[in-house]
Amino acid sequence: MALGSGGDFLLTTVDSVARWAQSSSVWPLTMGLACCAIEMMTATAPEYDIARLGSEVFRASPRQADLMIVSGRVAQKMGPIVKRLYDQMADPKWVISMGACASSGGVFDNYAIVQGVDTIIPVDVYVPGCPPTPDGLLYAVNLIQQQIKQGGRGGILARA
Amino acid sequence: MTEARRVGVVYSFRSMSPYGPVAIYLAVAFLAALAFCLLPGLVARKKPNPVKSEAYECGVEPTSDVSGRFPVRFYLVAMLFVIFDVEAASFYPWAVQMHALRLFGLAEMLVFVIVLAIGYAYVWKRGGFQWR
Amino acid sequence: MTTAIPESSYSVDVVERSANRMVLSMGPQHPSTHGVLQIITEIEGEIVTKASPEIGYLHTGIEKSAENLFWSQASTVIERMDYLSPLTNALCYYLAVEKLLGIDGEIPPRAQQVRVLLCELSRIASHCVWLGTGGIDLGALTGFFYCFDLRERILDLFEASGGARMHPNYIRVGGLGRDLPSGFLEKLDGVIAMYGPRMRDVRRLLQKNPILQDRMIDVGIIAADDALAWSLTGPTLRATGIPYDVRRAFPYGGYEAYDFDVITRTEGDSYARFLVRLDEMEQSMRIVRQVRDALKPGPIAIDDTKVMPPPKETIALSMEALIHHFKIMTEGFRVPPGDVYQAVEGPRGELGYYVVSDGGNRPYRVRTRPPSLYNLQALKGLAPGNLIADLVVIIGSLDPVFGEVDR
Amino acid sequence: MPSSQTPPAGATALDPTAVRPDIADARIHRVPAAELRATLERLKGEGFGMLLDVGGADYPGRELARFDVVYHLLRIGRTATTLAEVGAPDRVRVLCAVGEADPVLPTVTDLWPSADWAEREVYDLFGVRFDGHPDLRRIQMPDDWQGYPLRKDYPLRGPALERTPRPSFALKSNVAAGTPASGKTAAALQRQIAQARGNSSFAPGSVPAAAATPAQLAQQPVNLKTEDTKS
Repeated sequence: MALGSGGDFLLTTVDSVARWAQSSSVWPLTMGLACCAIEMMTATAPEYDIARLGSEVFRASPRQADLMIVSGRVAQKMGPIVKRLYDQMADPKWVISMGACASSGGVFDNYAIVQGVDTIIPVDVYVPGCPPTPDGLLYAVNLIQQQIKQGGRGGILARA
Repeated sequence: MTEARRVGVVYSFRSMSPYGPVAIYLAVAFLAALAFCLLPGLVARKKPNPVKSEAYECGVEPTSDVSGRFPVRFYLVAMLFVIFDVEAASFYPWAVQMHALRLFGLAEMLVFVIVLAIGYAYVWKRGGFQWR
Repeated sequence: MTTAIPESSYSVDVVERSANRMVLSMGPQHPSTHGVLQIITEIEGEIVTKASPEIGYLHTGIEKSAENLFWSQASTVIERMDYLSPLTNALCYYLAVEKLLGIDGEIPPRAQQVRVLLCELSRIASHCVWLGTGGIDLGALTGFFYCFDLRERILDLFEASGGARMHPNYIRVGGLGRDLPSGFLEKLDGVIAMYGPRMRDVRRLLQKNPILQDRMIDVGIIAADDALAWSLTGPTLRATGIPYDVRRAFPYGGYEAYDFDVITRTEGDSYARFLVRLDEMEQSMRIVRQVRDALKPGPIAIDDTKVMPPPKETIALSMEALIHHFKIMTEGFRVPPGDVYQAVEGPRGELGYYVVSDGGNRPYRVRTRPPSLYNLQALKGLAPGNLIADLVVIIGSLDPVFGEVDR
Repeated sequence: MPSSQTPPAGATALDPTAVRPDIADARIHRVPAAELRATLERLKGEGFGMLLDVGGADYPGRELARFDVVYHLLRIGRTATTLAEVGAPDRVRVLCAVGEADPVLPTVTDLWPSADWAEREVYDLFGVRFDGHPDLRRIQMPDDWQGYPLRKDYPLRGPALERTPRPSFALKSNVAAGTPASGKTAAALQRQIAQARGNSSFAPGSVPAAAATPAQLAQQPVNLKTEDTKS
């Protein structure tokens, strides 16, 4: 859509509105794997309350989720399934690799664990910890929101 | 003079046909629905990939073709829902004008509810609500 | 309508595609399977005609990793098996190792009391997660918030004592890593005081809730002999009327000093399991109160420096302490050869460790008897004949933890 | 964790089950493979209503057959409805050695249905087959997995990863090794401490006022967390 300068102004404001809307309601996918999933549930509990960030709606289907939180160790049998879920998520989508096991295999440097989920899907934010405290997860969702607002994927202009 | 005065007449809804607002309401609803359907198609980014177009079944390849026939129970549940949902929806116009309609409206609504209650009791006794 | 457990329903063989039968994968990523469980269900409309649970989606090779770590380091991976009550895993593993070392009689009383205290608290915390997520499966979201808030207070205790919320690595061979911090007992009194009113609210909210009763009563009935045949233990077995509790049958770690009741019911359905777990939390808090009164200052670890590294401050002062510390930290201690089976009453049932040592500084083999694996296996016989909605309730009532099922 | 390359120290016993100290955890029966089925049926007849667990172990070095399949049984009956009747049920451990050439044992799923998954797991992780098992296939590993992971000759990190070196974290981190810690944070921390101690005029780098000697500064405990929220 070739637009004059006026059009650009129009689109950039629409784009920034779209980015504001996307960043203030990043819906995660319900995919709890191991101990980090319990801390992810605790992040939705009253003490930490991920609802303040607009992410308390955990969508069961990848079609309606923007954010995949890989919360726990990814077994070899689960690897292709995580890849398939990521592919079936609608664009734009983001990935938080929660915990040491998801980020690098963690304490399980053995045959059964995928040594870092970034070997199968692109990851946006890594959360250290085993398991990370729910604060760590909230901070990670914050970073995702900043990523959306400051550019990169998201909005309507970016074709990435 | 009269020309000007007629031009200056304010176009008030009272002088419209009673169904004017309804028409406007339907038009706006239709346009909004149309916009919500078409806009994402135009503006949103499309990054198709073969896996994304496949059916989603909890993360695994779909095990069976969905073309199998659905048991009739599902249609029964759908029909019952539609009936009683429309019944609930038809309370609204009466509820808005409840005071204006006074006793006549109340009696009318009670008849309406009783008729449907008979149907409800019949379905309940025949076991329409049990899945077995 | 409940069917007896048909012997032939072990797994889904490819059935002829009758008109309205459909094979559906209630797959690894599903909101109500409490983890990565896949159930290949063959359904006719809403009724499940055959179900074959598939596990292994969280297989972490923990037993293989444990064979390549020192004796004291292996508890790091072992604690991550049952991540709802990690301390119970560590306690069971270390009791087994202490039996092999022959020092299970010399653990100081204060260490045993704190171990019992933390294990009972982790049982309550684990039941809180079960109650919260089980409530969500049936639409009771408020229960989730109440229970997880109580669990937060308990995790504060773990963090205060062990240093981490979930995997504190606080229990060591021969006792505890450190003594309890100074403000711990006041915090513990706070939790004990908060527990009563909080659980009264949760009970008022959920116990006589007509929706929950409708969904749970007469759903997933297990008869006593089926429970024994399927090797179910814990609340699942006690709900069928058999009062087998490892804390009573094979007292370990000082449990014989506390009195508590073994809760049983006879119906064996999901609601019976629900009530058994609820009342069990009361008994656990009763034990916590008794430990709280019995706690006396004293040594928290065995003073055999071959096994337990000496306290940090003594390292700079005495040569032997430095040598012992260095030896344990670089090479670990050795355990005499032999094998032992040690069982513990975990929140889900009898958690057993069959630990084999070949005399080296690493466990030769650590075989876990995971209660969740056997409790979950009952699903094969329970599922046929129920609605899919009932399947969700049955999975919730069996309370599986997949770190333990898949190891 | 010690790298899996450091050899285990002090491994003396090739068959630990033979030289075990007498720990009273279970009655132990060592049974040859031929009599396994008969022994388990006899034990079931004696009232061992629950098969607690079926586990595997691999002793490559011992002269007896290589794999050990361990059955734990509990004598508890259906009629045990009170604590007294349950009492302290006795526990039996049946050890059965089976060779590497033809690791096959009879199944017990018809005696205790709970053995179904346990036997599948022993097959999946050790390669011991159970004939008569209704559905013997892998349970933990993916169906197309090669090899039996819990065998002692199976590498810890799996055949694929074994050759790749363990990731040294210097490679993965994006900070070049040797970069000095950035000075900014240290100065900010000093300013915070000074602010917390009330002489907010303290400019970084300038000499602190004589009154607050370093010794006094050290005594005053500063909890940056609470100070932070207060100011």
